[in-house]
Amino acid sequence: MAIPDAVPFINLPWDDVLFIILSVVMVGSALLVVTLRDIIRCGLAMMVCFGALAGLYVLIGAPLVAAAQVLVYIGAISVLVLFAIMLTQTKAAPARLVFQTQALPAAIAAAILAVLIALTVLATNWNAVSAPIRTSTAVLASVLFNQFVLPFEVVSVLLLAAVIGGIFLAKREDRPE
Amino acid sequence: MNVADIPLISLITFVPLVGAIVVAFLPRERAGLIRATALVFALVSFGLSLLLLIGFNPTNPAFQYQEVHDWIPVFGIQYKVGADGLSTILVVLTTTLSWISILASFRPIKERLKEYMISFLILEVGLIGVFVALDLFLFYIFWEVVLVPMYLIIGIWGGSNRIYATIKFVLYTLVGSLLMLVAILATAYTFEAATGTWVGAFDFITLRNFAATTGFVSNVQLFAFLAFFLAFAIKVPMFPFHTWLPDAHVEAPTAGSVMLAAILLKLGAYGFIRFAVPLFPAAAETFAPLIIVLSLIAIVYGAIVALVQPDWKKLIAYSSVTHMGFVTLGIFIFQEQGLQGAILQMINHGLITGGLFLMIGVMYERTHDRTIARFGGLAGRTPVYAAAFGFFVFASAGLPGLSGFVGEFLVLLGAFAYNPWVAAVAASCMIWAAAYLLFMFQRIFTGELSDFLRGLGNHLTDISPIEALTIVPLGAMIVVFGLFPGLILHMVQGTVSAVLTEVQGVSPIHLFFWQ
Amino acid sequence: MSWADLSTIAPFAAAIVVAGLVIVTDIIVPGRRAPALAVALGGLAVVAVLAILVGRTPTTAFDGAYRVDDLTTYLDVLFVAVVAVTLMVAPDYLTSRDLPVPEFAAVLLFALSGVMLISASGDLLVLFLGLELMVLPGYLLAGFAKHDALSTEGAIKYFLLGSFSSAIFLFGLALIWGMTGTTRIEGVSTALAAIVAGSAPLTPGLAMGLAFLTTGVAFKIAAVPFHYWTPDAYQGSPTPVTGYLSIVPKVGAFALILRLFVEALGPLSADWNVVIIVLAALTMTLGNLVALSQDSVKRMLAYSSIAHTGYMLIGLAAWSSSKSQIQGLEGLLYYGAAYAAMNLGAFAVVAALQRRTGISSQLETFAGLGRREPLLAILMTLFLLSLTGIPPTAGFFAKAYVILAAVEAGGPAGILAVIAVLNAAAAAFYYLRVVVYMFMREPKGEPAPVVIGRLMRTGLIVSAVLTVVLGVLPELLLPVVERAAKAVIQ
Amino acid sequence: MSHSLDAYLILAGVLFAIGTFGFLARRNAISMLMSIELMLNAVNLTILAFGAFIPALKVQGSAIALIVLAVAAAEATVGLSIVIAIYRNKKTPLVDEYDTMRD
Amino acid sequence: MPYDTLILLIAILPMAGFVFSVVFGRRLQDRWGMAAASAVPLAVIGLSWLAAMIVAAGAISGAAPFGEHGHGVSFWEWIPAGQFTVTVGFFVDSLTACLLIVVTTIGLLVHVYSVGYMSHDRGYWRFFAYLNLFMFSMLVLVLADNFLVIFVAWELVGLCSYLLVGFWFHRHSAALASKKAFIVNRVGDVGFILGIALIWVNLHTLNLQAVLGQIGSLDHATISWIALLVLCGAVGKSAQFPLHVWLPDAMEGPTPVSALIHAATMVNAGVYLVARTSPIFAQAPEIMVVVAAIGTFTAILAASIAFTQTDIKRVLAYSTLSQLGYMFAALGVGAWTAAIFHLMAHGFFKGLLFLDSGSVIHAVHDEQDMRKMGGLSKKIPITYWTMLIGSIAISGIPPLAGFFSKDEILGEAFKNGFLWVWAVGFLVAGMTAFYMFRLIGLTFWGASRVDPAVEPEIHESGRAMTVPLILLAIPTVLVGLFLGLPFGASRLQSWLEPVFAPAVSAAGRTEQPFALFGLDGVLILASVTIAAIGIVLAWRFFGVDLGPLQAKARPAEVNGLVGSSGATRFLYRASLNKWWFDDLNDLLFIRIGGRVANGLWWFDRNVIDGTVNAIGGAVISAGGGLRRVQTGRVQNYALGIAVGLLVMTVAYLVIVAGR
Repeated sequence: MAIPDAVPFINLPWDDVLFIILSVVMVGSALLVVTLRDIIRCGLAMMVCFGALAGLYVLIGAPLVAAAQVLVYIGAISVLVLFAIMLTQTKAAPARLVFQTQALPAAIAAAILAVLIALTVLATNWNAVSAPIRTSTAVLASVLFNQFVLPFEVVSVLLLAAVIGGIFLAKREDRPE
Repeated sequence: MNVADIPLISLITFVPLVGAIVVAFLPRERAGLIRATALVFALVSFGLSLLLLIGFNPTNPAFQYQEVHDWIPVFGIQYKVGADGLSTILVVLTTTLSWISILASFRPIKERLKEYMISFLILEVGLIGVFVALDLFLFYIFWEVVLVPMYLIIGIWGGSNRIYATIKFVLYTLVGSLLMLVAILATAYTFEAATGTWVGAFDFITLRNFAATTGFVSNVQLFAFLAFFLAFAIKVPMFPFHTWLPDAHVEAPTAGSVMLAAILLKLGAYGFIRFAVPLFPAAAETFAPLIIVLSLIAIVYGAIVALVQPDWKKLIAYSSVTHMGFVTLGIFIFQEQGLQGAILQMINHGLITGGLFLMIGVMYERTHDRTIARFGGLAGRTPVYAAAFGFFVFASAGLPGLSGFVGEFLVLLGAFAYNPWVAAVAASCMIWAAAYLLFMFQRIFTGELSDFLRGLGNHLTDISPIEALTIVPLGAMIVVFGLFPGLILHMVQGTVSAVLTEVQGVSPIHLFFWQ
Repeated sequence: MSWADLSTIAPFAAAIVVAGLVIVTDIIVPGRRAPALAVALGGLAVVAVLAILVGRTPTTAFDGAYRVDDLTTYLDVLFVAVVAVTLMVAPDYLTSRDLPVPEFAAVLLFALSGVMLISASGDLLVLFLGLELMVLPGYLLAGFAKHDALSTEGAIKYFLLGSFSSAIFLFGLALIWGMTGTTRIEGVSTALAAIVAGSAPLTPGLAMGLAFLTTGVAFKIAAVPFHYWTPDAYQGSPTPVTGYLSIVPKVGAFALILRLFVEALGPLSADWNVVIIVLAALTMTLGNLVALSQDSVKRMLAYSSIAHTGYMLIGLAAWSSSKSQIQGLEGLLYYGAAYAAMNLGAFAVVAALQRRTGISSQLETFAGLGRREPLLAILMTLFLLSLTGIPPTAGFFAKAYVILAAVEAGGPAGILAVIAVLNAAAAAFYYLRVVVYMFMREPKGEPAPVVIGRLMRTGLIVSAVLTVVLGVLPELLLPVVERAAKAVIQ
Repeated sequence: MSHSLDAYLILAGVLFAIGTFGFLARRNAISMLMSIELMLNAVNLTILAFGAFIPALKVQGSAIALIVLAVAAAEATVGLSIVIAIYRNKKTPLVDEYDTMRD
Repeated sequence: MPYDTLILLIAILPMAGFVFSVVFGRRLQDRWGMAAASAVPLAVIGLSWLAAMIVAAGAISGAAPFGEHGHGVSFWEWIPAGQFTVTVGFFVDSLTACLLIVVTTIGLLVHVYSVGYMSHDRGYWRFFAYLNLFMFSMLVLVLADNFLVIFVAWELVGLCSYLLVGFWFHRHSAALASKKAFIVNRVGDVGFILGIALIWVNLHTLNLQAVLGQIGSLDHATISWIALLVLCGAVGKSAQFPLHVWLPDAMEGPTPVSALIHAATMVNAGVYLVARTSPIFAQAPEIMVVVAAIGTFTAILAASIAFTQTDIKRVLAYSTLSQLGYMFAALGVGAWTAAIFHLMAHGFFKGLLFLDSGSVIHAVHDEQDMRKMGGLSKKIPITYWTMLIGSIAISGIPPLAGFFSKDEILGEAFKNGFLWVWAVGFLVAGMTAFYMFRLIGLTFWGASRVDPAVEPEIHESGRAMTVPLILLAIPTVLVGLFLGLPFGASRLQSWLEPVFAPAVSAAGRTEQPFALFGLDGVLILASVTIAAIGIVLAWRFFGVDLGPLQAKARPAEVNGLVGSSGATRFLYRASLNKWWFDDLNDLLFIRIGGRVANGLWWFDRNVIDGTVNAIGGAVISAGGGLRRVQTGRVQNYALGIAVGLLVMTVAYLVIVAGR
């Protein structure tokens, strides 16, 4: 059967609804990330947040990036983070204060920042088109390997360096403390 | 090879540097060798400077023995040195006092002799360089080079409170000189902007001609002059900027004080005559009244404060303020006799105050104390020393027949032509000088021998031959220049008229808050 | 990707290869530092040669993403030199704290490749990557003494704040892309030129982009008020690393500024110039003031490096006329070299003193050095005088150069010049304080004797010679600097 | 709404702000790290939004986003290794207790 | 030998002696004894005296090359400062000649006298060296033909005075006195030097003759200023009120010094200067009045103090002041010749008196208090008789020197209409006679009050000392008759006429003929009478023992007179305390001056230097404050950065909006 091109009752186009849902989820989970007491929950919330973000990417017409997002973040980084959490877990940690003493000023600053950004965005004419342009994977690939080949290579170097250094720092060689 | 081709001035300037390097490679424990080497190089430089003096042609007002080498062509910065009468005289003064000071350091300096001699020789390089540099950039470099060795000399071999004194000295001088650097650059740039070329932008002679013909725009003049003024006024030191001097003098080792009083203070006056006035005549005219007032204050104020100094060296330090007040006064009345008097006064103050500090050092060697109150009746115990000291005291008090008088009188004469009341105030220093100097002499030398001195017993010996050797040349020069000031006046005639032609008849810049 | 491209990026590639080789040598002959060092230093020589060869003719590769011009060459050679000296100074220090030299060298080389990328990038994304490639190893180096609490503390502070600023910077980049619709530097500048030329007012988005970018770079060059990380990171890091950190990432960030602000955002210079002037004034003043009251020489030098950032910024502040612009950039670049020589030297001396573990960098450590180690003391004095700006040293001429530019620019920049010299005078106090300790104070107790290895000695001598030569014969460097500056401003 | 760039940009802005807040407010090193990830993702969203709505940028957006993704990964690696290293020394993940060096 | 050489020799010889003594004196004295040390100094003074006499004779007789208006020799260009040049040169005319006679003669005699007087002092050689130096300076002063050279000598004699007064430097009082003398002189010199400057600025020359020749070309105000300023110098050197305070203290020096410098020669320099520049003063009548006023006031002031002093040398010192006052009065009323006449006469008899006092002091073993003397006339006859002659001379009893010179001054004053000058001078004449005979009485007559321990050892001084006394007594008696016999133009007048002609004509004076049986006679009678009264009063109070004349001292009457009324008591105290001038100076310059100086020093340390240090301190403490921003907490840093970011954004928004 044919899906109506607008959601019944509220009469909004589907992707708008999706957008709303996804953004609400994202923002919500993001807020959880920065507020939850138990840091493990924070990690999980972050996964949710990134998931929603991936959804938005799809919505915006960048499925490949969305896929990468899921792989890299939800797959790699979050797991990494969770491991780190395990490694650095102190018994007392959750009991301790979540927030810095300067939480309030921080909040104010963040709020002002958000408002500033919002206002500028609205005040600026980005001469944008009205509909998102879909990028086909093939085109992206060609761009990536022609116009962006150098960055692409460099990133690999970057990762290499990060890994080498990371290993050196993280590896525990038993020396008399 | 032709005599004229010998880079005489460079030799004079850098022979001490060679000496410093040589000394640096001498074994630390061979003290005698180190002393001898340092002295020899100082003497060589001295001898060369005498050649300069002989070879100098007073009738030719231009800079002689010029040497020019491109250094930083991009900005037209050159290694350019040369000497006119003023430079020559001051160079000779420097070389003379350098070897005298080194000789005078033989006995007092036992600690870190090597570093001491190195610093001293480098100091000499800087001082000579300042007097012969004809490129503003080069001038500035030598100017700053002077700072470091002096900093070390006071800071390492100085008295109990030496670190405070030396840091004060350096910071104070730096504030002025760095602003001067900005001024120098601004001047050069203004020239470049006007002529469209960097060539000669730092060359003093070119700039002077530029100033004489086109002239710098007034606000550049005002800024640059003020910056130069601050730098030089601190060095001289003029009235409100003088407080570093007593500290530095009191803490410095004898030879340090000698160089400080005899040469370093002259850098400021030299700067005024050579650079500040000719380059920015209008600004100079503008601020002349202010500077004259400051000089007068310095003359009277310094003398009065000197009256009540409890410390031997401090007293002489304040007397320097007075005497240098005469110099600045003589310069800024822009009048022939005044300027000649100022220059003469520079030389004389160098010889006389240098001598006084040497003498004080001689006694300090024996007593290790400079508190006037603890002295008394010295004349009975060390008659020769007393006589010699008295000689310098009266020279300093401007006794006619000795060199001090002519300079002061010429300045007075110029001042009188400028404004009788100025002269009157300045002349009052004849009384002041007599007062504080004789008061000091009376407290230290007359009366019964003080208990403190009696306590020293046989340590309190009269002046020794080697010490006398350091004093006699100065005394001789004081007498000679007193009877034949023409020796100097003829030398500097060219400089004087050159400077005055720059500045006379220039109308001051009109400031809304001034005049 | 063509062979031409490859030959163009040869120096950059070489740096990475050398890094790899170092690791390989370490795997082949484990636990010995000499081979790895030999490879590293030799490799650096190769890199330098390549850089010079490639740099003879300005070329671009990867259709403009990578661009080699005189600026690139100048900076590359400078960076290679600094890294080389660091490699000479570090080993004694590291081995005495049994930290592995090969890893150190490798990470350092990666960082080098990053900064080389910055100096050669013609594309904003490459620029960003170069930045990251420069700083990430930096974080690692800061925490290289991983068993030392201070080192790791400095590292994490550096890292957290660093990535925070990177995020900000990236956001700024994004906004600029949004505005101009391209990542290529020329593209950006032409687009902006069009916008500026157009009657329409600049959009707020652009302003915000500028703000974020400025904040980002201000952080990287440690300009006040974004400098907080500097003292802690510098103090915590192993001393040789501090020497490196105080120079390469800073000068690298300045290279970034040249590429990004001067080239890409050139059309907006009128806007960012004002901010730069304010930053410069704040930076040098605060840096000097706080340095006055430091007792740890390392930390003091950290603050002094902040102050020097301020002096270098003067070069960018002198923007009123095209002539003063060139002058300013030349000054900035010259300052970079001079600063590298003298600062590296100063830290090298500290490192030499701290060769044995457990020796603090407190002033007390320097007491009586003049007697114990005349050579070290004299060298230190030389470096400190140069940092103060006393002629005839590199520091003096560099300062004079930027001040000249400021004077030429006149106006607020002129005032900046005066502020600068007053600062310099104040700075003399804390630099000379060290001299006071070295020559005019006697040590408490019996200080440990100092041993200087051959490499270390070479490093010291090299920086000393450079410090003097750059002061006495600036003519050697001036043409190079001029060409480099001209490369940025046509 | 989903067809307007502004919406996405504002969303990104909000996310960025949240990240900032987390960075400023949290004490735990790892939470701060996560906050930074949030900020980076906000930037990514911005980039993609531009890519989607500004023709000139069209494909570039995705490409850049991918690369930024990788960079973020690298940063995370380094960050976590440093965190672990300092945890060994200080035995606490709370950053505000790393204040040995001050003034 | 040509005159030029002689003129040069007059001054150079003493200098040579000085240099010689400085170099060899000490060794000679240690090796060969006193005589050897003094031989050369004496010889050179003798020669220079000879030369001086020849030159003076030539100059007075107007022989070539001197002629009427004198002859100048110039040596070398001292200061060549552009337009300003000073050539050192000498100039000799009859005025110079007169001074030469006085200076060299008395100088020579004092030298001889010193051989005896100083024979027990270790500083013997030093003393002669100083004396030679003084002779040189003094001779240059009178010979110089250029104001600046005069000033040089002016200062040099000041130096010598300093050295000689402070000769016994281990005495605190001597050191203070010498310092005081020099500084007070400097006060006058400041005026002098400014005067010189003023002269040059207007005339562009400092040559004496040239200046005196061109002075008329200046406007009246300038001339007056010049005169006034030159007068300052004169007042300082000649110890006139208000700068008279140094002279009495200067008596701390050895007595020959007091005789030579502080009676016969140096203190006359002021008189000489004013006389020398008479053309200037002649054209500034107001200043002339000032001169006269200063002179008269000093004369009576000093005389009044001399009444009660008990130190024999101080009495003489104050009488010197008062006699110098006479001379200034003479200069003031335009009686220049008279001034010089009195200068010469006074030079001789005051020199004599001082040397006598020295002899007395020697006799009673360095006791200077007259209350511890008395009845010495028999024990030291030569001293006694010569001193008596001196006293008669100074009291103005005919026919001795003082009579003629003083009367000429008074007469001129009267005739030139300065009645007040005459009146005071007249009074002072009486006072002089009184205190001089008080001195004689206390010292030589009556019962001996000498310390019994010393009593038996009192004996006449050696020949070295007595011969000069006798030699000085002769001119004291004759010089008046020889020079000043008033019938017709006196000899001195004829000598000095050409010198003072310009001044006389400028002042518009006409010489009235001398009328013995007219005004002059009356005046002479009057002054002789008052002198006689003074002497008689002195006899009444302090006794007399002069052949037939005999009387006892009556101390009771003295006390009675003093105590008779409040006025007299006040006057007595005032005289005793020298009218409190020293106390006033002490208050002004030592107490208040010291306060001011210390205050300024405090200002220097705490305000000026305080500011400097305060700036430094402020900078450093600012750094100390700012470093607290560095809390060590990442989040604080981050917040700082965030805020910075916000500010930056707003700033950019503003900037961009501004475009």
